Amino acid sequence: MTSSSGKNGNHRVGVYVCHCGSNIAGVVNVFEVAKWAQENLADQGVVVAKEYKFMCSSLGQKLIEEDIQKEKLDRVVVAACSPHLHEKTFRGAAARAGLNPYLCEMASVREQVSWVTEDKQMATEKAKAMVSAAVARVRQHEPLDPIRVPINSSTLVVGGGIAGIQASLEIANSGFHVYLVEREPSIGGHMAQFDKTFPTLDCAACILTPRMSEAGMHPNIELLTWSEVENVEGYLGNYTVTVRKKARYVDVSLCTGCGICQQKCPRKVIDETFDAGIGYRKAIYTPFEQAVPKFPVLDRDNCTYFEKGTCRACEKFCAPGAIKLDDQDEIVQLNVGNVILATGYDTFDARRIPRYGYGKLPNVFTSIEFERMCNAAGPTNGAIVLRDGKTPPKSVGIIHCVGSRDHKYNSYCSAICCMQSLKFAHMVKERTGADVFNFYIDMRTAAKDYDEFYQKVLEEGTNLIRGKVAEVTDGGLFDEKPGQLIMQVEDTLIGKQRRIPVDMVILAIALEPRHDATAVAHQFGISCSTNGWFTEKHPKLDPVATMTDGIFIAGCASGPKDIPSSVAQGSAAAARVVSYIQQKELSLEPVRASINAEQCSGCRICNNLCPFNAISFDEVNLVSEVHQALCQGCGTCVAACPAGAITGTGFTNEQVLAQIEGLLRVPVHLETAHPVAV
Amino acid sequence: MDHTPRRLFALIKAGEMEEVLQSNTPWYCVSCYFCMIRCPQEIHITDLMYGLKTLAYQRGYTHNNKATHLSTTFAGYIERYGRAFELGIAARHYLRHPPKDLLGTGRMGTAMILKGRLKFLPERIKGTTQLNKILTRAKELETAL
Amino acid sequence: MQERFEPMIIGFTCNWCSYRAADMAGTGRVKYPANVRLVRLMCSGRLDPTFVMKALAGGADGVLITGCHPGECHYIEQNYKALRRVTLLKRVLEPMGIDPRRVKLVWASAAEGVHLAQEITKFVEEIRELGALNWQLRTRVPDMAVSMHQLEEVAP
Amino acid sequence: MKYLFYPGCSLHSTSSAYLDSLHAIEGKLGFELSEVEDWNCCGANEYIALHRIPSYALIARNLALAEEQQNGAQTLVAACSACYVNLARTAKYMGTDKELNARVNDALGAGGMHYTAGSVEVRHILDLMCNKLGACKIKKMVERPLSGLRVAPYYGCMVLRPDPDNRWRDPESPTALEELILATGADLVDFPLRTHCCSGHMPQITTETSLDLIRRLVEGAVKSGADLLITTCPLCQLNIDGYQAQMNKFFGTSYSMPIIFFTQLIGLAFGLSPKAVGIGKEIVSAAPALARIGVKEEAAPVTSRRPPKDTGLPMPRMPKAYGDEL
Amino acid sequence: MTQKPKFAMYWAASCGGCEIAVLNIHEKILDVDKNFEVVFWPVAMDAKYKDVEQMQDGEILLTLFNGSIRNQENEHMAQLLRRKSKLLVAFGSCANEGCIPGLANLSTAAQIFDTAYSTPSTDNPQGIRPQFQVQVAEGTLTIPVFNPVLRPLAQVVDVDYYIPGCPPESHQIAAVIDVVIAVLEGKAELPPKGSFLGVGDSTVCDECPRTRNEKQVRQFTRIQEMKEIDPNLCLLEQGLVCNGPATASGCGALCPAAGATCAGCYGPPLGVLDAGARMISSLASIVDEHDPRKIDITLDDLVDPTGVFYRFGLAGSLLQTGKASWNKN
Repeated sequence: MTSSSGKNGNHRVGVYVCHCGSNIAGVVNVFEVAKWAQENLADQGVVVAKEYKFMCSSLGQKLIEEDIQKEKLDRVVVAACSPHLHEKTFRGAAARAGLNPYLCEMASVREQVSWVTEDKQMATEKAKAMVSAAVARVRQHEPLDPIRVPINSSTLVVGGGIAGIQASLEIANSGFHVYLVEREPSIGGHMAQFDKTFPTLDCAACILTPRMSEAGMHPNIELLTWSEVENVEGYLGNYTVTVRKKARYVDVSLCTGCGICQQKCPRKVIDETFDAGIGYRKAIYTPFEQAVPKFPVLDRDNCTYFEKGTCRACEKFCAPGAIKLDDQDEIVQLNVGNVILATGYDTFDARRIPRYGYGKLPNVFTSIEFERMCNAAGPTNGAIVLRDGKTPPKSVGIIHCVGSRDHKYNSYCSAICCMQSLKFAHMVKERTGADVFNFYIDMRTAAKDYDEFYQKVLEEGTNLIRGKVAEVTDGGLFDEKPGQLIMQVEDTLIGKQRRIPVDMVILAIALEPRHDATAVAHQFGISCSTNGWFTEKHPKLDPVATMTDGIFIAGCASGPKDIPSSVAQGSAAAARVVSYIQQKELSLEPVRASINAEQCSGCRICNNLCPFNAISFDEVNLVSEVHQALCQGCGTCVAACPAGAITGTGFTNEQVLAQIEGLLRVPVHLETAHPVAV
Repeated sequence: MDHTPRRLFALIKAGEMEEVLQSNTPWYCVSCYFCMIRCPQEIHITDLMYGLKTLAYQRGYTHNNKATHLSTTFAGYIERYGRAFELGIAARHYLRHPPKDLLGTGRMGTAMILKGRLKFLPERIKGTTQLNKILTRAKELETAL
Repeated sequence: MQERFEPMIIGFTCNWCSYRAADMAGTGRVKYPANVRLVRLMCSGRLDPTFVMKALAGGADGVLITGCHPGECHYIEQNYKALRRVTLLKRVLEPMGIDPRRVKLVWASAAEGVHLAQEITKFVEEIRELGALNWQLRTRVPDMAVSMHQLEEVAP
Repeated sequence: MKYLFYPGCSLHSTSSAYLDSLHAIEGKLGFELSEVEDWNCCGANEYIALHRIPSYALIARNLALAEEQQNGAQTLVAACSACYVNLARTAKYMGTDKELNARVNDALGAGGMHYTAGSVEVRHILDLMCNKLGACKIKKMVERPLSGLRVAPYYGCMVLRPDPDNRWRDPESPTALEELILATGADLVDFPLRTHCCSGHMPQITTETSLDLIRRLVEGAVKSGADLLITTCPLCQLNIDGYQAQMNKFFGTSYSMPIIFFTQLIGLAFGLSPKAVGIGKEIVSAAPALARIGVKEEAAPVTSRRPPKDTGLPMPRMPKAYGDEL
Repeated sequence: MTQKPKFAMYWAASCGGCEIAVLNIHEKILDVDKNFEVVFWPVAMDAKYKDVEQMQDGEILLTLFNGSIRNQENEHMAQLLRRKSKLLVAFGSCANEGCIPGLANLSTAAQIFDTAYSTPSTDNPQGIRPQFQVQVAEGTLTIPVFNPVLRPLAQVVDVDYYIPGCPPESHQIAAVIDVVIAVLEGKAELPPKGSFLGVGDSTVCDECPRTRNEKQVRQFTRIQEMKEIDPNLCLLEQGLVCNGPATASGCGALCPAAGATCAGCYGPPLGVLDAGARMISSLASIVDEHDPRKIDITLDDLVDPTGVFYRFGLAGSLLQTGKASWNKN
C-alpha cells in the first residue's frame, strides 16, 4: 500500500532498542517497543527486534554484529540516542559485520522521546512511531561510499595585513606554498599606518617590518601585491582562483627600488589610502619607506602622461629603464587547496555624523588620520599639530565610540577604540603636554595589561569625561576663544551639561566591514553576519573556519579585533589549513545531489539555487549537472526540481516519504485512533 | 533642570516615581527633538517627556507653576475658543508671573500690536461644542503613556 | 483515559540548527508534548511541499517546519527558500479547505532548545484549538447515495 | 496642484506676514492652498503637556476635517513647524498604534467624527517646495535675483525633527533652505546654528535661558556675516525678532539681526513688492538689509573649505551637498 | 471470418474532446476498424448499456475510458466496463486526474448546486432543485445520484494503462494504436501494467523551443496584463506562471511555443507524486526576495495559485485523493 516503497520489497531488518541505563527505559517501555516491532513490523521485513541495556557498549555493538551475520540482516535500525552522538559508532558496527554502514539508521528515542516526554504511555507510542519510521526509511536506503578528494598543498591568503602575513608565514614555514594576494601596492595593512601599539607602546613599524620582509623573501611565499581576486571556482582541496595583477607600469624585474622616479615625478597627489588623506604622495609611488615589495606603482588616474601624453619624467630618470608606460593588467590562475581570507576592515566615514564637524571644522581629525600624524614617517614626521601643519594643540578632545554602539550607524562595539583613544591621550600628553579630554560611554579595557594602561593614562592626568559628545562647534562664533572648538557634552557623572573648549578633536571612528565584504563573501561562497562581517563556522569553537570547507577567515574580516587576536587567528587558520594539507586526501559524507539527464528538461530553475555554485548548465545537451565535490548536500535543488529529476542521496524522496508514513502508522495516543497512512 | 534625562530614566527604572514626577526636567523640555534623532538607542525621549508631564499634572504634582500655568492657560483658551489667543494668553500668564523685564515685554507687546501682529479678540471656531464633546470623551479615555 | 483531542503533528528539522536544538532540549530535559514527531532533513531548503501534503493526506493534523534563523543557514541562504515555499504552500492549501495555520514555520538555532520546545508546545495547543483535520474522511466520502443535506456537510 | 492648507493660529495673528507672503507666491508656484474649514488649534506643546489622548484627539479633529474636505487633494500642508509636527506625529501614530487609534476615534466619535489612519498625507510647505517642486523650478521663476544679499538659513527644530515621515535625507544637515536661497540668487551664508533651538516657549518660563539661546543665534548669525535670517517657523521668528531688544538689553549688546520667513524672501525674488510679502511687520527691520537688493556687486560665495596651505595638511574631501544644479 | 477483438470507448464526466482527438487520427481510424469490432461507443454509434451488461466478463479487449467519475451513473459504467474489458485505459486528463471538472472539488456539492440552480445566471424562478428520487403516478423516477467528490477513474476501479492529455495528442494516440495492433499481430509485447502511454520522459520544457536562462522572478504577471511578450524567451522568465517545468512532455509544447503558458494538461512527469507541489516548490525557490513582507507582495501577483497549479490535477492530487493515484512504474 505504500506508494514509495515500491521497489526492493523483501528486506531483513534488525531493530535494536537501547535502554541507555534508565535514560530511555525509565520512561519508554523498551520491552513493549521491541515486542511491537517484532510483531507489527514483520510486514516491513523486521526479522529481529531486541532491547539491550547499553547498545553503544562493546557488547551491544557485538550483539548487532552477530545478528547481522546470523540473521543475514541487510538493514539495521538502532533506537537509542541522537545520531549526532552515536551514528558513527553503529555504522562502524555494521561495517565490521560486512554491512554497508549507510544501511544502518538511528531513531533518537532518548533526546526526542524519553528525555522530553512526561506521559510514559505516549512516550512509548512515540518511540514505536519513530522505530517504524526508521524501518520504513532504512528499507529505502542504498549502499553508499564516502567521496574522496585530493588536497592541493598550495594555499591562497587574501589580504596582506598582519593576520594575512602571520598566516602565510606559518604555512610557508611548515613547508607549503602560499600565494599572498594584496590589493594595495605593499603588504602591511592598517598596522603599517600606526605609530605605537597599545598597551606596550612599542612602535608598529619596528615589530611589523621584519615580518613583512620575511614574508617578502620567503621561498614558499609568492607575493601578488597590487592584485585582486576576480573569480573563485572549485571546492575544498581544489580551488581555482583567478587573480588580476593590476598594471604597475613598472617592470619589477628591472626596478631596483631606488626611488628616483618618485623624487622626479612632478605630480603631487593627496594620499587617501595610506596617509588617510592628510599627506601627499607622487603619481608614481611606494606607499611608505619599508614597503614590501619595494617596487613603486604608477597611479594612472593622476599621471600627467596619461592625461596629456607628455611628462614621462619617471621614464627619463629611471636608469634601468624599468618604467613601462604600456603595461597591461595581467590575469593569472592559481590552483590552491585552501583559502584564508584576511581582508581586514574599513573605517567609519566620520562625515556621516555632521554634528562632529569632520570635514567642515579643520581641526577635527579621525583616529586613522591621527595615527598617521603621530607616525614618525608620516606627513608631519610625528609632530602633533593642527590642520595648519605647524601649531601644536594646547588642548585635545578625544571622542570614543564614533559610529560604534549607535543604532543609527553600527550597533556593535568596535573593540579597539577605547585602548586606541587612551593611547592617543598618552601620546598627546607625552609629545605636546596639552590637556587631554577623553569622552567615553563605557570604558572597555578587557585584555592583558589593558586596564593597567588605562590606570597609567589616568595617572598622567588625562581628563576622562563619561558622556556622549552632543556636538562640536566653532568657538569663534561666541565669546569663547575664537578658533577653538567647543565640545558640548553632558557629563553623566555630575549630571551637568559642559562646554569644553579644545584646539583639536580626534574622533575614534568605528571599524566597519570592507565595503565589498558581501561581494567577496559571495565570491568565496561564505556568509556575512547582519553587520556585514564574515560569519565563522562556530563563534566559539570554530572561529577561523567557515561553513564552506577549505575557506578560512582571520583577523578583522570576522569582526573588530586588536593586533594580538588578529595574529592569533592568523596562526590558528594556518594550523587548520596545514592539518588539511597533511591529510593529503579527504573523505566527504556521500550526501549529494545528482541529476537524471533523461528526466532533466533543462528548465534551469535549479541553476542559481546553489550557494556553492555546484550546479552548472550543459549548453550542449541542454541539461543541468551537479558537481559532486562542490555539492554540500543541502537538497534544496532536489526539492526545487519541477521535473523531479534531481535526487539527493541519503535523503531521497522515497526515504523521507517512507519515514513520514512510518511515523503516521502509530497513533499519538492509544485512545485516539487515527486513519493510517495510505 | 534638576535631573538630566538619563538620570530621570534611571530613577524610573529604580521605581522612584515620586521623585520623577516632582522633577522639573520635563517642564524644561521645549521639544526640539534633538535627543530623539541623536539617541544611540533610538529612545523617543521627547514623547517620554510629554508622558511624564501629563502624569505629573494629572497626579497633581503642579509644583512647577510657571510651566504648568502657561500650559493650563493655553489649554483654557483652546477649550473655550478652539484656537489660541496670544494676547489673552500672554496677558493672563504675565499677570500670574510678571516678567523681570516688564518694560521690555511691554514694548514688545505694543510693537507687536502696532505691527498688527496681535489680535484684540480671540478667533472662535464653529464647532466649539463638538470639540468639547470630543475632548470630554477623550479625557475619559486618557492613558498617560 | 482523557477525551481531549491529541493531534498528530509531523515536524521537519534541519540537520544543523533545529535538529540540534531538539537534541539540546533533550539534554536539557525540557519537556514538550509527544504529539510532534520529527523528520530530519539536511536543510529546511530540502523541504518539499510534497512532504507536507503527504503528512496531511496521511493523517497528520498539522505540520511544523523548523530551520536555522534567517542569515544563519548552514547552507548560507537556503532557509529563505523554505520560507518562500511555505508562504506559497499556505496560499495553495487554503482554497483546498486546509487552514493555513496547520502549517507553521519556526526558526530555531542550535542553541535554542528551550525555544524550540516552547514553539512545539505552542503549536500543539494551536492545532488542538483547530481540532482534528480528518482529511481522509473529508476526501473519501462513502460512495452510497447522498441526499442533499448530506452533501451540505461534505467538506471542503 | 490643489492642497488642503492648515495655517495654524500664529499665521492668523503673530505671523500674518508668513500667510500673506505664502498666498502672494502660491499662484506662481502653481499651488492652490484651500484652508481647512473650521480647523482648530493643534495645542502646540502645551496641550499635550497636560493630556495625552485629548491632545491627540484635538489634533485628530483637524485630520478628520481634512479627510472630510479632501476632494482630490489628499495632502494637508502646514506652514507652522509646530503644527506640522503635531499633525504629522498624530497621523503617523494613529497609523502605527492601534490602541491609540481606537481611543482617539472613540473620542472623535463623541463629536460625530472619524479619522481613517493613512487617509491624509501631512507635509510642511518647505518640504513641498523643495522635495516636490524643486529649487530648480523655483529658480526659473525668479525675476529679481537677490544677489549681494547675504542670507543665513534658520530651520529651528520641528520642521526637521523628529521627521516622522522621513522627508529629509539627513535632519542634522539639511539643504532645503540653502537650495532655496541659492535659487533666489542671494548669497548663501554658512550658519552653523541653523538647526538649533530658538528656546520655544521658554521666554514665558525661564527668560534668562531663552534670552541666552536667542543671543547665541543672533550673535552666531552676525558673526557668520549674514544680513538677515530666513526661517520656516512662526515661533522662531517671534522669539528671535520680538525678544531681540530684551536680549540686547540683558546682555548689553546691540545686535540687529532681522529675521523673515523664507516665503517672503522667495516673494521678493519673484519681483513682488516688499509690502506684498509682508515686509515691515518684523520688529527688527529688514529694510536696511534689503536696501542691498539690486546692487550688482558679486560678493564672494562663502564656503567652509580652506585650500591647504603649503605647510598645511589637506582637508577631507566633502561630497557636494547641494547647489550642483543651481 | 474470424472474430475481431472488441473495442469500446466511453465518456463519463467529460467534454467529448477526447473523442474528437481520436477521430483526429484521420486514416488511422480505418486501422482500428480493420483490427477491431467496435461494440460500444456512444458518441460514434448507437448502443445500449444493457448490451454491455449482457456481454461476458472480459469480452471486450480494449476500452478507452475518458471522463471522470462525477455521479453514480459514471461509477456504474466504470465498474461495468472494468468487468467486461481485458484492458481498461484511463484516456485523457479527466479519467487520469480529474481535469477541469475536478476543480469542483474545491467546493462542497451544496455550493455546486447553488451555483448551478440559484445564481442570477440561472433562470429558475421557482428555485427547483433536482431530486434523485421522485414519486409520480407511474411510480418512482430516479436520476443518477451526484457524488460529493469527483474522482479520476483509477480511484474507482483498477486501471491497466494511462493516456494523459486534454485531450491526448492525436499522434500519440496513433502511436498507441500502432503498438496495440503490433501486439495483436504478435509483433510486440504489451507494456507493463500501469504504464503511461503517449508521454515523454521529461517535461514540457524539454520540447519547448524558447530559450532559457538562470531564473530569478521578481514579479509575477498574467498574460493579459502584458504589453508584449518576448517571442523567444522562456515565459517563466517573463513573470508568467507556466506549468511547463512540472508537466509531462509529450504534447510537443504546443502552448508555450504559441506564446501561451502551459496549463499542465499532461499531468505530472514520471515519478512525481504531485505536480502542484513541484510548481510551488520550484516557483517559490526562484522568487528573488528574502523579506517576508516583500515575499507576500510578490506572491500577491500570483493570482489563484491553487487554480493555476491544479487546473487539471486537483482530483488526482496527493491531497485530494489521499492516495497517490499517480504512482507511476
